[in-house]
Amino acid sequence: MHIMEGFLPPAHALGWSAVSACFLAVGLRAMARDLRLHPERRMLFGVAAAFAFLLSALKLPSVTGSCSHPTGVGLGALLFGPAAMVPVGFVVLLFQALLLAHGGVTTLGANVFSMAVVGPFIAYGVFRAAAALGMSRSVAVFAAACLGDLATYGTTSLQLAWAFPDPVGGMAASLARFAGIFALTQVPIAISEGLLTVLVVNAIARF
Amino acid sequence: MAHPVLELVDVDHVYPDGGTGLRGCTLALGRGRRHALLGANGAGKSTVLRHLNGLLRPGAGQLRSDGQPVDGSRAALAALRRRVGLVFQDPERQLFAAHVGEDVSFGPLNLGLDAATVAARVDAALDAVGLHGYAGRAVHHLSFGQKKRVCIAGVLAMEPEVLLLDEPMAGLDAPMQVDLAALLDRLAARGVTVLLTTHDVDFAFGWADDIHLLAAGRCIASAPAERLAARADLLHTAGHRVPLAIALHAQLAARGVLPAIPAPRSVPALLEALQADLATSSAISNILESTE
Amino acid sequence: MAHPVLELVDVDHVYPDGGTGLRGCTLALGRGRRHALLGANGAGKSTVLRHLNGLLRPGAGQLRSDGQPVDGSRAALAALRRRVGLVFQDPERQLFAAHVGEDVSFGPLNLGLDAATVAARVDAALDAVGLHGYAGRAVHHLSFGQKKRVCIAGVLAMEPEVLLLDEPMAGLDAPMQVDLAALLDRLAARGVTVLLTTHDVDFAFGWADDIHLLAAGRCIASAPAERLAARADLLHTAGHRVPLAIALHAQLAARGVLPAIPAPRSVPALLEALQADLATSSAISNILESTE
Amino acid sequence: MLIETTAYANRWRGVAPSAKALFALAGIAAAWIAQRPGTLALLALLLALAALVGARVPLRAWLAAALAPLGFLLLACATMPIGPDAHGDWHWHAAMVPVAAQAGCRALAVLAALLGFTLTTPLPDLLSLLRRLRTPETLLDLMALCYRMLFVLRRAWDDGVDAQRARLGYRGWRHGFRSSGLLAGHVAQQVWLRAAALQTAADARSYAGTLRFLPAAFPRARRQNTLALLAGALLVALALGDRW
Repeated sequence: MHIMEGFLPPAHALGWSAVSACFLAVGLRAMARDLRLHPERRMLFGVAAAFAFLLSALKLPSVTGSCSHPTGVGLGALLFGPAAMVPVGFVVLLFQALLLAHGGVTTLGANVFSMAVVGPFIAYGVFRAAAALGMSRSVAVFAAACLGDLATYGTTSLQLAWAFPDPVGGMAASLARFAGIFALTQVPIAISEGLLTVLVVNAIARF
Repeated sequence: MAHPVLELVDVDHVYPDGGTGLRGCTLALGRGRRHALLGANGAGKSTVLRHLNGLLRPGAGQLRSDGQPVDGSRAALAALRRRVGLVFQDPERQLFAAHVGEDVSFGPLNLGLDAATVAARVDAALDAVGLHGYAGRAVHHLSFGQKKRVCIAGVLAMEPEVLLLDEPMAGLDAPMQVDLAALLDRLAARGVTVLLTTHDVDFAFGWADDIHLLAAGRCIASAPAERLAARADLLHTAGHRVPLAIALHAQLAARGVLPAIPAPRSVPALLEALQADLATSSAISNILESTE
Repeated sequence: MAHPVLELVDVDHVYPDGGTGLRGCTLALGRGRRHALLGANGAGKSTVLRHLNGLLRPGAGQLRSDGQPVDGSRAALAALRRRVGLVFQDPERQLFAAHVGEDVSFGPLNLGLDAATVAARVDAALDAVGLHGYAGRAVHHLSFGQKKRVCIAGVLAMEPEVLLLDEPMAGLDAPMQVDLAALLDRLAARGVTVLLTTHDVDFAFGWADDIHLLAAGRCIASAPAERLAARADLLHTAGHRVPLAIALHAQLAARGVLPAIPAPRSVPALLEALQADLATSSAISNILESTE
Repeated sequence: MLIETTAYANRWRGVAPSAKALFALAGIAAAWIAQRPGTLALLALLLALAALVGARVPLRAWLAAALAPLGFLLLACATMPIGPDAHGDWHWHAAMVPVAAQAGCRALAVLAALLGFTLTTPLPDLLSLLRRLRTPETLLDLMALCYRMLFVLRRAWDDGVDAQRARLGYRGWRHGFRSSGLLAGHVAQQVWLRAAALQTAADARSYAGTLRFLPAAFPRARRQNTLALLAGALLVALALGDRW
């Protein structure tokens, strides 16, 4: 879930940008190391980024019958690993801001943190844990994509709550508010994203 | 008179990006006939196919099926697509299942048929395109020509009354083109209406019963092939020349080398006529010699 | 005798998945000539092109450039690719820059040229393919035919001595095919060796100086077009028939309708010969009438 | 992709991207400096007018591009004054209204600055600007490839959806879901094939490991940058007026 352009106060926008810049730098170093060993992956990451953007821009039928924008971060993290997903996710989010006006440049840092850092790492961690527990691939993939999505949305709610604390109840009240409202849209999206990721991973596994 | 099986009446279509697809296009498909849609790149050939299958809706004008207007309701479009199959040009863009059988079963399953019927239809469709026993093969191991045939099987398995094919001959080598033309002839013989697009004017006139000429989004002519063959003016407007067979035949008939009637439909047919003629005359001279 | 500019000598190639690409393929490209590589789908046409450009390495046998073996070292391959340009069939799989000018500049920049030279070459290459003023356009806004020309410009900007094109005519309509053939003729006239693959035997014999026939990974014949034109046996092995122009001309020459020499290269050329002949004879009869 | 189409067809298409970026950045800075909702709304209006009048961006395109973020804005701003108290009961908090108004107007102004840039500047122009600003090469290559390939993959996706619709693949959400999954799997597999094809095509053109392109030239960039800075300074001055 994207925080729109200009919605965060300047201090928060700059702060999240600094945090995400650090993760991006680490991700780029990891990617550059990887590219030295496998130069042919440069093209692969580029095409994969385009695919992730495409998935995020698609209107897919969701469980509630309405249309949703899946984030595709869970899928990307499972296919390419969470570290590579930071630069890829950064590019996807930048393109969404510039080409679709989803998110924004000043909120790019905050969105990168929730969608290209937290989401992929949670999804990857959940997948590894579920696999270690001996769950079937479909269950593990569903849990990973679904929880990765929910973690992203939880992070976004936290970011908003921190930026706009409730004058009475403080951050906790504000968090309950944002999380409560966005749960209406985000929970069905997380479920449909989980289902779709299972379908995609199963389809890829068959080739 | 029986209604055409499908008909575009005065259809306009403008793409969302502002490009004009069709302008007052009127075109009727007679049932059970072999139709070829000719035109330069960008003339609107694919746009016509997408209208006939209901993938695009006319901005103005009407699509009629057996004389009845087709409205844009989900049910009407589903009914239309059940009867009108469309095979796209690039197999890579329309085969999405991992295995041949799985891909061919996609359409029949969407029709809501039961598993046994679907299996029977998949087998029959694969047989028809000459891919018997390929159901379990992985799609990405097939050659281009085989993929193309899987695409056709995927549509045949829905048992359409009308089969639309976008540039079916593109990328096929000569023997494969001959095979495919034969398959389409068999379907037409069974009563399926076949429409294909091509920019090969020689092939179109050699194969089709009816020719439809498209230029800049307008259908400038629709007529039986033999009536259009010599209309250099119309063919030029559509970006084509007169079929070579017709031009050659005119020259040879003027010289008395070949009879003026019948006009051969294709250069190979003309060549055969010449060879048969030579064989006959040498046979006659042989007879004459032997009787002398 | 001068060495062929490029030569495959007894080359075998097996793909990693076990498919045989080439088996003892021997084929030589004479400098500055127009070559056509004919064969059925899967005969190994693309595999030959990829060997000539060094993208694939022979499993056995040799690639020779001006008579010298090309080894697999980075330097040798870089030098080879500098001289031998390859245009693939599908533009979507080879254009990776966003704007036309950027994409065309990719090759020259890789050659280490300075910005001014690159800019000049980009302009010249876009002029050559008829896309003057398109440098700032987005690639994804172009039509298929335009994308194809951008691909060719991207290779021309590297000023190769040898230009290889994989199925360049596929997907182009008739006027575009004529334009492209004219462009290739201009390049050949400037001394560039041009090799294209096709499965259109009529086009190949109408355009090329030399024909190379490929069947199941072997080069079964390499000769000037006029020497191969009537070799039905070899053409059949490669999955082709005798070019229609040759077969027709043989029939017409046998009847005395056309002189036995020169044989026209294509059916349109044959048609022109017939029309010219008719015009001459009617002109002569006009003169005779007027002098009577 | 409406923003992308507009970016190629407007009066500022030939203006140096650096000038447009400077003006947009000045707009963002001004929006961050300004305090009162009224001033912020004025900034938003000025920035929107610059795109609509200066660059002749069609109003329809501007509004369509702004639609999605405006939806978010409405939801988020409406959310702020409503919330639970310490006992978990939901109430209307009047105290949050000014906060919501300021955040909303500020977001509008920054959005207008961003749209002014994206609706007039094709993304590749921005990439060549970023290249001159020494952005890491890996990131630039990723962006360049992503931009080109997203149109290719989108085309493949749209064609695939058409092929599935032609075979009745989207009747009801169950069918639709299955079809989307199949297609996504197929396009995902294409990612590897297309990457390999691009690698081969690049190798054939003497690719040496870095994707280098000749950037477009903007001969009047200096003059345009100066003008953009002047206009931007006016916006910032307007915003500073708010603080005194």
